[in-house]
Amino acid sequence: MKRQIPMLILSAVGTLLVVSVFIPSARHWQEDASLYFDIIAVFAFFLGGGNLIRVHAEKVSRKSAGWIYSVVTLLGFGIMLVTGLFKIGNPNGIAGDISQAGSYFQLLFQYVMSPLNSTMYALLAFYVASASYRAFRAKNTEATILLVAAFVILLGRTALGVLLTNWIPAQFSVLQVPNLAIWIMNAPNLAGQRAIMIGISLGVISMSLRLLLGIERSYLGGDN
Amino acid sequence: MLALLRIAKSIVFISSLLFVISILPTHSVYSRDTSPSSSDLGPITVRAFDTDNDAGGSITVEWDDPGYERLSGFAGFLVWRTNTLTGTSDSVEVTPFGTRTYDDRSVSDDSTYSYSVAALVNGERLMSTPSMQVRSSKQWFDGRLTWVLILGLIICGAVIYFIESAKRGTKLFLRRIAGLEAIDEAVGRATEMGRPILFVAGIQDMDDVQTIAGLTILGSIARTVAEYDTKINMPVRASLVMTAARETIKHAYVTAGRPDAYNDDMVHYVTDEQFGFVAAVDGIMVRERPAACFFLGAFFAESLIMAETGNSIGAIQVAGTAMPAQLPFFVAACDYTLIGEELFAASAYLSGEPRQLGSLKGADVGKAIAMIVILVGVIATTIASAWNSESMLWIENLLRQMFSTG
Amino acid sequence: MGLIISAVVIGGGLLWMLYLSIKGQDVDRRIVYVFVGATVALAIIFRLEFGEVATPIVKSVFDKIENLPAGSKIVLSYDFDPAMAPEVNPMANAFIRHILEKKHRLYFMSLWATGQSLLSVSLNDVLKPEFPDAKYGVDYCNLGYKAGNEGVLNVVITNFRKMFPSDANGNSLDSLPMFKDVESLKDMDLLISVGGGKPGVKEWILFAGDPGKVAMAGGSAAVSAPLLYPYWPRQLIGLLGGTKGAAEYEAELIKTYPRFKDKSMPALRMMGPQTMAHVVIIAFIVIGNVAYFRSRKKGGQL
Amino acid sequence: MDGAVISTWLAALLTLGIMSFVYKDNLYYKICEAIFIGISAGYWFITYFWDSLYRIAWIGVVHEGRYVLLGGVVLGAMMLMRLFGKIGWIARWPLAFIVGATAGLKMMVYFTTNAMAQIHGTVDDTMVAFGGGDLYDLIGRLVILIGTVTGLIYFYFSKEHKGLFGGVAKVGTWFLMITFGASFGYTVMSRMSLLLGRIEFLLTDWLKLVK
Repeated sequence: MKRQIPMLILSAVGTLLVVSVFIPSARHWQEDASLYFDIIAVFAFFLGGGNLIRVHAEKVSRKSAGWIYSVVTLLGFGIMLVTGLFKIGNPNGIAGDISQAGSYFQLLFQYVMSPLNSTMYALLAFYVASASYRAFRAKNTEATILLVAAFVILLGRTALGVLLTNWIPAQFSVLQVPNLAIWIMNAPNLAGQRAIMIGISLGVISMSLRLLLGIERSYLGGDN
Repeated sequence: MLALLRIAKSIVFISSLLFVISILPTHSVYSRDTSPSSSDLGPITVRAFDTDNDAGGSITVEWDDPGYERLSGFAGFLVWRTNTLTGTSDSVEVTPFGTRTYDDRSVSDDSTYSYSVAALVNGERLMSTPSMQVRSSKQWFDGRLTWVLILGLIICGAVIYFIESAKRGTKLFLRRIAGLEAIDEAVGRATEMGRPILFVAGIQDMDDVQTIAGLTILGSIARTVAEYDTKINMPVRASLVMTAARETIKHAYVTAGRPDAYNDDMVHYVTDEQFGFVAAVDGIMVRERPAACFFLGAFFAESLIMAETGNSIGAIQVAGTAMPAQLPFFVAACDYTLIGEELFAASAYLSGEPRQLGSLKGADVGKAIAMIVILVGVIATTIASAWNSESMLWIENLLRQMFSTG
Repeated sequence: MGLIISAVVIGGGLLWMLYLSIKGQDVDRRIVYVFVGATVALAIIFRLEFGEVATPIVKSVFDKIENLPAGSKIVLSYDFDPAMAPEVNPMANAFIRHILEKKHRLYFMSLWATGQSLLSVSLNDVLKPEFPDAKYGVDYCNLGYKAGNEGVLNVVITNFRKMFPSDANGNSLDSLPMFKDVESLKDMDLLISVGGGKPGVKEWILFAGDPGKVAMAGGSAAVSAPLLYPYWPRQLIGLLGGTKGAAEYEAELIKTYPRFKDKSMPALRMMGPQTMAHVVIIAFIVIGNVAYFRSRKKGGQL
Repeated sequence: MDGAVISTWLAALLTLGIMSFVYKDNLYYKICEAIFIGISAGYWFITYFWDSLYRIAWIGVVHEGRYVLLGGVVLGAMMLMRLFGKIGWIARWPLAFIVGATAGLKMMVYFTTNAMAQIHGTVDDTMVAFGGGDLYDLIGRLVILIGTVTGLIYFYFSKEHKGLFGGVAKVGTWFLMITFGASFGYTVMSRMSLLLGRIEFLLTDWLKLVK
């Protein structure tokens, strides 16, 4: 019972939504399903947020290693909840938009979360550099092809590429690095992308069918 | 880019040619300079019909312009609607210049209507004769999707056929995938070293099918983990994924006969913020030093941040995603990468269950169809253009129609 | 002067790394990191700028906005977060300037919760000071953010009011003159999505541009631009890819409307340091391969 | 000190804290990480709360009478049953709903927009492969054709990659490698621009070294 009913729900919902694609008057089911998802996700957040609080509160109460950081996390979480729920400092009061300029919630977003966010993202520049240094080595045919393609594109995106190859006469302008880079993007790269995308969609179809037919159901748990 | 540009140019050229041809006669008869009076012009003919392939509540009105638009005092066409049941009439829209069609979406399926179109010239309404009575209705099937349905049924049919035949015991051959064989090795190494395993099922929620694919692979990995008694750490970005992952791991532990070893804290929610999540995962990696990292699901920019951090601590890394933009980073920084479709196939491979494997064979039929269509299409269009072959042109057009998605 | 200092520091460092590599030592990843940081910092301190010329894929977006009749309806969606902002925000600002300069009607919205905050920054820093005559509700309006990702598009492609009963400031859509003749996205003349993740340009094509048959243009982080190439030029009239695309658009804008010359054009300014960083990465790849072939010759294992 | 100065210092300190991680994990980074997790988790909860729970569910049901949304609320409430050990299994129902909806919806979207549109695109691009256009066009079209087909062969699972088939699949992997290399190279510039933004902030807004 604990597995049959969810299976039934899953198959029925999935099948109905597949069918709804073909029936004009049923298309709004898709919108409704999206809205349902949003609503369920908020409720689920009570579990996630609860988990966050519990994990960190336990660390604090046990004074386990790094408990002080857990205090910081809990404080940050609490401050956001209070300023956001009661819209503290919001010029338009409780009816105002949460991202209203000047509200504490928005200030915290702008001056604390934003810089953290951008910096974490910016670390990528370092990692791209170390990955280029370490991984792009002509070890075998595949790696060499990868390396050459990356190299041409990199050159093509800078003035260096232009400087290096603009001596090539106009009738062979295709071989100038910037043009070669564009060609790689639009011919072999496009072909590879297409193969990947077609493959993915067939993978999704067979995966979805396994789900709808109930062959694959490990994520629904067991009978206990 | 040049090739695409040329195709675009030729499309623009052909369509502008067609456009010129289509407006030629009116141009030669009525030009603005000669300014004929409205009485010289013939009547506007109006056609109204139920809008096709919709959910009802909409009627399309089309009319032709015998030349009013070229009159100097022309201000627009007025669409006039009469509800033939109640007898009430009202204007629905004044259409902008150059428009010959209007989609009236304010009708009821329970009434019948008749439409007239008036040319507004110098403040006068030059009314057409009304159209035939029409009633809007909903269609039960969107005719534009006929080919989608047929092709979909063929591919789904193939998947189901192979699932069924596998169930009956037909032996299926599947080639090996290197990344999958590495999974056991990675788990084994973590066990030997007494270090944990890190599993990240992407950063999307359960409404992404890649997340679900990641969880199905988690199911297999967790079973090995339970048997070896290795530690697993799974931070998640979305609460729903947390719930689903717990069910998955718990089920694996029960199947492995060690339900008591399971603990909810193996899966923990971090934050919904993409880079906040990454900051935490990076922290976990350098502090707990997992021996193996699995990145299986939908990834965005964080792919390389995580994979390079994992690489710096010397972990065996297996990644898999269907986000084409992130595949290069995983390929560069991880030991094994499941590319696109392989992510979805992985759980079927790992389960080894015949029915699951059958579904992969079904997807191969889809690939075969794709390849055949591409090759036939190219050959047909080439022959059609080179030798003017009617039959090849027919094939080309059929294929175009089949794969145009609206 | 700055050029010489940068050349000595960067060139010297690279030569040193090359020397280490030839001697067969592997360079620690931290040295690589310090190097990248130093290069970028030097390039910023001694500003370098390069001229940009619009490539066809960018030019077609510019021409589309340029040639639409005044008063055309254009949606500009902020589908990005602060992390992506340095790359794509310049595009959004360039679009705002161009669209309002051409007297089109501009409808702002966002599919990203974090996009709406950045949207209000744009409104306050670019739109209001530079176009004081633009009237809210007539020339532009802000619909704000709606949760639901591409589901939002699924709805507004048939009906705006169902998803957005009011704009971001709580005005009902019917009270805004520019919504008088707008029922859904299909009534728009051009849709522009600026973003780099999901939902982004791709979702706009699949759920709005294609089904609604509305012209669609995009601005995207460079990382996702190649994925969008297959949609050009059929499903996408043009695309700004990364800072380079943004810089090309800014250059085109300044060329056509010199009055923007003194405005901040961050993408153009950013291209110099980027080019430097690029060259350094290229050098890393070369050095890495030298190290690899050296070690192989010695019969070493990798 | 006014607000602008405080906020700039705050942002600069947080920026440096995160950057310190590339050197090694340290106390400063750990503090920034803890702040980041707490603040951002709160941020998203509040955003979901107002945008989904309040604006969609509450306004939708109570003020607009869209009772169909009650279904979502009921499913959401079932999710919370997880908190009560005994009837926790009810939480599988909303989970099943979501997985079913995802499978159904995504299957069709991927089928029409990825598979069908890409096949259509390939046929379109390679159309008249042997006629019209110059050599450059011809080569481009042929490469797209060969690359797409051999790439698909690589993904073909039910045949061993041996002999001629293996050779063709090998060509397919080469195309995939070009794709990966090209995407990687193409991306480098945008990654750099992100770092640029942060360093510029530090040098200009904070240290005021550059105008």
